[in-house]
Amino acid sequence: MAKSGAVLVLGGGVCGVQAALDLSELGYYVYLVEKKASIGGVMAQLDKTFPTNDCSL
Amino acid sequence: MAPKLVEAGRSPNIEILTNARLEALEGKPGNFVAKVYQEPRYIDEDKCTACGTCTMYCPVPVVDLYNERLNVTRAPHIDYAQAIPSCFYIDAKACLRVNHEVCNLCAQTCIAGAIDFTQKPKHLELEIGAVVLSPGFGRISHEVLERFGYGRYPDVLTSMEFERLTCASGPSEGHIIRLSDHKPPKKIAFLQCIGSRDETCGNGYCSSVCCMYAFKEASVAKEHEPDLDIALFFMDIRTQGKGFDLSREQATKKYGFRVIRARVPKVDQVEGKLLLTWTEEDGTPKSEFFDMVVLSIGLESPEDAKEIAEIAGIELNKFNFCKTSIASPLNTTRDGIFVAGAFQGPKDIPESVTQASGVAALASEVLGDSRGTKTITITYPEENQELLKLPPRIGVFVCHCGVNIAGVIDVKSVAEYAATLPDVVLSETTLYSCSQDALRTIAEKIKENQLNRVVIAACSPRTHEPLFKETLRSIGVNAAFIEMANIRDQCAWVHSKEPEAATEKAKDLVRMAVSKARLLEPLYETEVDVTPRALVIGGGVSGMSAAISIADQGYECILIEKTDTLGGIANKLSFTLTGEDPKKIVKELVNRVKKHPKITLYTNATLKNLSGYIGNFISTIDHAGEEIQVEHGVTIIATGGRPYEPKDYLYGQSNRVITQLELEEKLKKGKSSLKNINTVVMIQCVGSRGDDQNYCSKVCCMQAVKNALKLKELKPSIKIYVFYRDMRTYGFSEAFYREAREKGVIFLRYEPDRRPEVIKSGRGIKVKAFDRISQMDIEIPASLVVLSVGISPSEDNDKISKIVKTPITQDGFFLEAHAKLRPVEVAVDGVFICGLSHGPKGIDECIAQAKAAASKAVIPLSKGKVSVEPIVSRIDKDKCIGCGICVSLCPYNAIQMVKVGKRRKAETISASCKGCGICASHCPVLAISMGGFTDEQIFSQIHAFAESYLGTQQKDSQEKKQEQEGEQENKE
Amino acid sequence: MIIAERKPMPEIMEMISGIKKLLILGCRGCVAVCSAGGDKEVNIMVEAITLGKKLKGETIEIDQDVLVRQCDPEYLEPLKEKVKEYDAILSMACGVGVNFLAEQYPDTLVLPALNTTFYGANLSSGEWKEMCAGCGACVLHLTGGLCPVARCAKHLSNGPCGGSVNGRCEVDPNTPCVWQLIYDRLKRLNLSENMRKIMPIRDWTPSGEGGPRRRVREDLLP
Amino acid sequence: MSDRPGKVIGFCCNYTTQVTEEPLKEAGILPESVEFKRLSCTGKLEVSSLLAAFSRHGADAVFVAGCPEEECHNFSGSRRASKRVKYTKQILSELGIEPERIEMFFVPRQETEPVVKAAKEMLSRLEKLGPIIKKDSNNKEGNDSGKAA
Repeated sequence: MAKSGAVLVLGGGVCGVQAALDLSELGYYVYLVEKKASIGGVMAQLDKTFPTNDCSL
Repeated sequence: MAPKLVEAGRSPNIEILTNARLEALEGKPGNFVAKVYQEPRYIDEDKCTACGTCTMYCPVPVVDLYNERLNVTRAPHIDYAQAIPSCFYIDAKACLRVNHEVCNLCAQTCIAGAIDFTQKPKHLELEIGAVVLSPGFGRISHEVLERFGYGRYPDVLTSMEFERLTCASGPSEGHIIRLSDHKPPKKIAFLQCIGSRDETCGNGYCSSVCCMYAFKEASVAKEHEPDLDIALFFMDIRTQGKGFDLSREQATKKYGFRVIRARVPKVDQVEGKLLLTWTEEDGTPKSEFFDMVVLSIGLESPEDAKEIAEIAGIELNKFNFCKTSIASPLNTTRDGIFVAGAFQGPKDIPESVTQASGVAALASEVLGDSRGTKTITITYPEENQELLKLPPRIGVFVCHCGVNIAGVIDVKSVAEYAATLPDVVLSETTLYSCSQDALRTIAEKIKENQLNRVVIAACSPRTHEPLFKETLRSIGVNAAFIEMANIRDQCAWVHSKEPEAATEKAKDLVRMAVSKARLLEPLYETEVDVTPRALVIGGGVSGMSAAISIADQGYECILIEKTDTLGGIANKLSFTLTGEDPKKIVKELVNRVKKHPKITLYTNATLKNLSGYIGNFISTIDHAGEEIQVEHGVTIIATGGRPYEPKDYLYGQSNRVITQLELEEKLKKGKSSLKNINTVVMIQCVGSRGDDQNYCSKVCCMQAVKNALKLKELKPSIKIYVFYRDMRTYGFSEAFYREAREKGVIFLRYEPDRRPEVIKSGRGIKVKAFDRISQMDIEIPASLVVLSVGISPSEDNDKISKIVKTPITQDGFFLEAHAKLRPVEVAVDGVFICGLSHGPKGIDECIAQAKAAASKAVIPLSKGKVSVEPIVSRIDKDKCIGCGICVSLCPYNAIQMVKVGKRRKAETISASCKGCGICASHCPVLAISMGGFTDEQIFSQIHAFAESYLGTQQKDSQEKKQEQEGEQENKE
Repeated sequence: MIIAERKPMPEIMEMISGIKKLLILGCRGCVAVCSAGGDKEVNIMVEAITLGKKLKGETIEIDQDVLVRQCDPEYLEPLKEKVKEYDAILSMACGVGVNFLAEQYPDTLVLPALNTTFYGANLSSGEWKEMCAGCGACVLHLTGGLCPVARCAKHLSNGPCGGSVNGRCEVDPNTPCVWQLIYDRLKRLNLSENMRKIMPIRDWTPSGEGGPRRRVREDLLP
Repeated sequence: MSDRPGKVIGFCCNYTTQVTEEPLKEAGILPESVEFKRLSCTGKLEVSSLLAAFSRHGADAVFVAGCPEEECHNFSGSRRASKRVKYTKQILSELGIEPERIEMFFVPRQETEPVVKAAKEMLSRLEKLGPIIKKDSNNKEGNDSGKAA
């Protein structure tokens, strides 16, 4: 049986989004399953990031 | 992060299922079937324009969870303006229509007709080959926060609430105010380790991120209110990440933070004022009033961790995080299911991003063959040639960026002004131009108005330009027809106190952008074939892990190791904190490397030279004196590190002074090695944190705890003293630090200005130190002094940095492309870093990073082609005099000399060119121009800038004259 | 054990009015155990007197000391010279101690800080009960170990008086009638017969009615 | 002198509050005349220490703040303390001092507000009672009566 070329990523925070992007770039179809209504997770709630104080979003 | 979210939102190969949860997972690696339950949004994603009318009309207030309950929204809403999917949704729990079949107001007001109450929950069955678990982390329970007055005293906030308060688009529009009286606080205290390092709430681990974000939040607060008095209460300051210590020290100095070493047991309120009482290091009690207290809450395992574990069939560790091992940090206990991010253990953004790339490699290793079987390739429409023929028709979009820009700059007047500029046919404002709906609108306006040049007055092109280019391409407009005016970072943010002047400056910036836009020319991306082979430099744990991953993903890999043995620094380790055998980890990797048909191993081999560019590198390798040339598409640097060589503490002068690695070697022999050894003194930060090396080596605290526990195991009566600055046993290692203390290991803190001293005493040695608790000088006669030496960068880094032409930091480690979001990439495309070459870290982190590098490296290999950004230098061969200056100056080896007829001419290797423009600025005959940054474009911007001083009357004639001159020059 | 209790402060303040230099002397014997005159009570007394004097606007110099026992010459000996410096000693021992101090330090005024009450037992911390009257003619073998002399309000020798109601004493209903207790106990010990034995008329001479008592043992004398 | 309500000394158990009084005074919540003394447990309190607060340390009122009776860290410490406060009240009465000058407060653990309230309660009692040593004239009277007696 041929392996499926799709991957399920559970959780759409910065980690899940990055995994999804890399997997899609690597040639896989990704289902990004997020329990909330939008992806981005906690990082989307942050104002700035340490140590450069870059905008988090 | 917005660009990543948008990219994910736009990718045809990422299907985002929101309001969804995993219900079942059956099958085996390669062929799983996942059952996913998805609740309806009640708003059609394809129709919603994110206008917000529904929110306005809805009568049901709901707390705004995105803003940490600090304000309210309505049942239909969107979490934040840039949210992906950029579609509103209805909070089903609150909606009257959903629950009681009454109301329907929103549906009636939605012009787009997007609201659809007929939507039903979906049960999806997805056929997948692998699963990545990245559910993130949970929140510290209310009960724990209540101990610190949260919920009882309004001015006690969580760090997340504070984060929302400082955010310009947050509930207070970026004003830091007290919730009790809406007045700005004068004194703020940050309390660390809330719900972390706290056995009483079951969290006997360190959350690893709170120290950093506390400093960040404190810095942001000071930027908002320079007069704020901020005190931060720490047990240990754990800013062990790359470059973090330096940033913390600078921030502390710059903002005058008061850093207090104490754990405040609770927050108290007296007559409405928050009172903190703590015990100083010397035992004296101290009390102080604060106007606001921020609780630096830790990361807990996700609320649904147990449910996820059950469904996915994986095991959890004792803290309910995913169970993993040092050798396989990204593997769960079930094959084909991988874990990344905070669910694997508390961690910060760079490490989460690294692990994310790492799991992609692991999934790819499993699924190799089926790559590309389910993906969809985007095809762009043919470019509209008609647009090119038209004279410039410029559209200007001035972005509010919420209040980031509009809070300072009068965006409406900027847009009105832009409308008056030559060739501008459309000028508008947008709330968030980077949001998906705004991009859609912009695309429509371009079509409607036949725009062939677009100016986006918003934020930095560095982060957002690709988005807008993509939008243009998707509607058949050449991607080069965009110009951005950065009126946020370079205007609104820096001139926040002078709104009027800032508005004028924004107009200047827009005028400059418009003037350049008029001269924009189409640029075309080129594609280059990729040699499907990787070169990995360094045969330590990181290099081997990366090589194996690349090979397992189906690509050839050349691994070079400068010594005759594989394993690197890990060969020196005898134990791990968790009980795994490092020798076994190394041995397994070595076996796999040696057996793998796709890996070619060269030991005693060093990199002599590297030329070419992503997809087409040519390396010269010195293999035991013989030169070999290899072609490869990508390069991974895994040059490792080495133990710091101590210069102090009588090291080398007394055989009783050894390093932790030497102790480990000794302990291998078991109890017999401890004959006559009754007192061991360990000294931390030898050569680290500003001693000889200005960074934290990250692993030495764990190493000391590990060896102390081993000593206690072999000989329980042994006395151990550890002199430390901050015990940085982050993550789950905290539990072992606790265990060491419980077993009687004595930890004594020292400040760098009062280091312990090792002195000779008769035939023995003793350690003289100042005890901060008793405030007394103490002397400890020691049978053994063990120095926790840091990790030094490999001595090869400097050389390799020059060969590969990618920079190293002043500490001697390779500099990543972006500390947070591109942690394994470097300045040169196609080159990746991992392991100790990037910075000190533990074995598990090295392995995760190696996988990440392998993932990034395989992307171009698997695509077979790389497309090259068109912003590269172009050399006019007619003008070129073949002097070769450009070749010698190019930092990326991106220019080569070719023969054209009888003459030597310079030629750009587009794939290598980074568009820096150094060549262009040095070309004596102005033969080199930069795509998107031609001299005339830049000059036109400069002249446009000067207009505000020259007066508007003169401008047209000046400009025309200049243009003519430019043209003449070109003709010449 | 001898049980004693602190005199009310006004009485003490009255006694020491005019005293400029006072030695408060505690005893680590019985009065320490019954928390009337040990170290702790001496401390309290020092503070109470200081406060009382302060209130009156007077000053007093107070020294304090606690002896192992105030009823033994060997412990009093070392203070012999020192006590002359004081206008008075406030003894926190039982009456024996006060007497003995007075005899030992003929030139010093000795004042009692306590009222000495009875020979008793510790029922619990803070509760004492009279168990012996020191009558010098023990009949406890006949009464199951419970003393009718000390514990009967009327010192009756041959059973309860007519006022014993439901096992309670007529004089103080909170006190059990000791004769009821004796009866119950003898019955339990199968010695009820003892109740029938008529005790002879008591000779009160050994109880002190014949003047202050004194006991000498030749074999022990120096 | 006559304007000040008098000095209040508070004995607080370590578990009740570890607060130091400086910030409370700086913030104007408590006057200078309030002093806290910290104990490992109020059960450690001696009657003599309570009296000494009046006799030696110049207190015009004294309070003891201990854990709620059922929640005492040392089980019975605060209960013991309250009994000693009661005994001290008796001695004060015997000496002719208002027993309201000393009071036991059972306060929730680790909270400063109730302790501050206790201090304020004592201060307000002092408003009525005045200092423990009455004005000079009163002192003389006391002296005279002493002599007369």
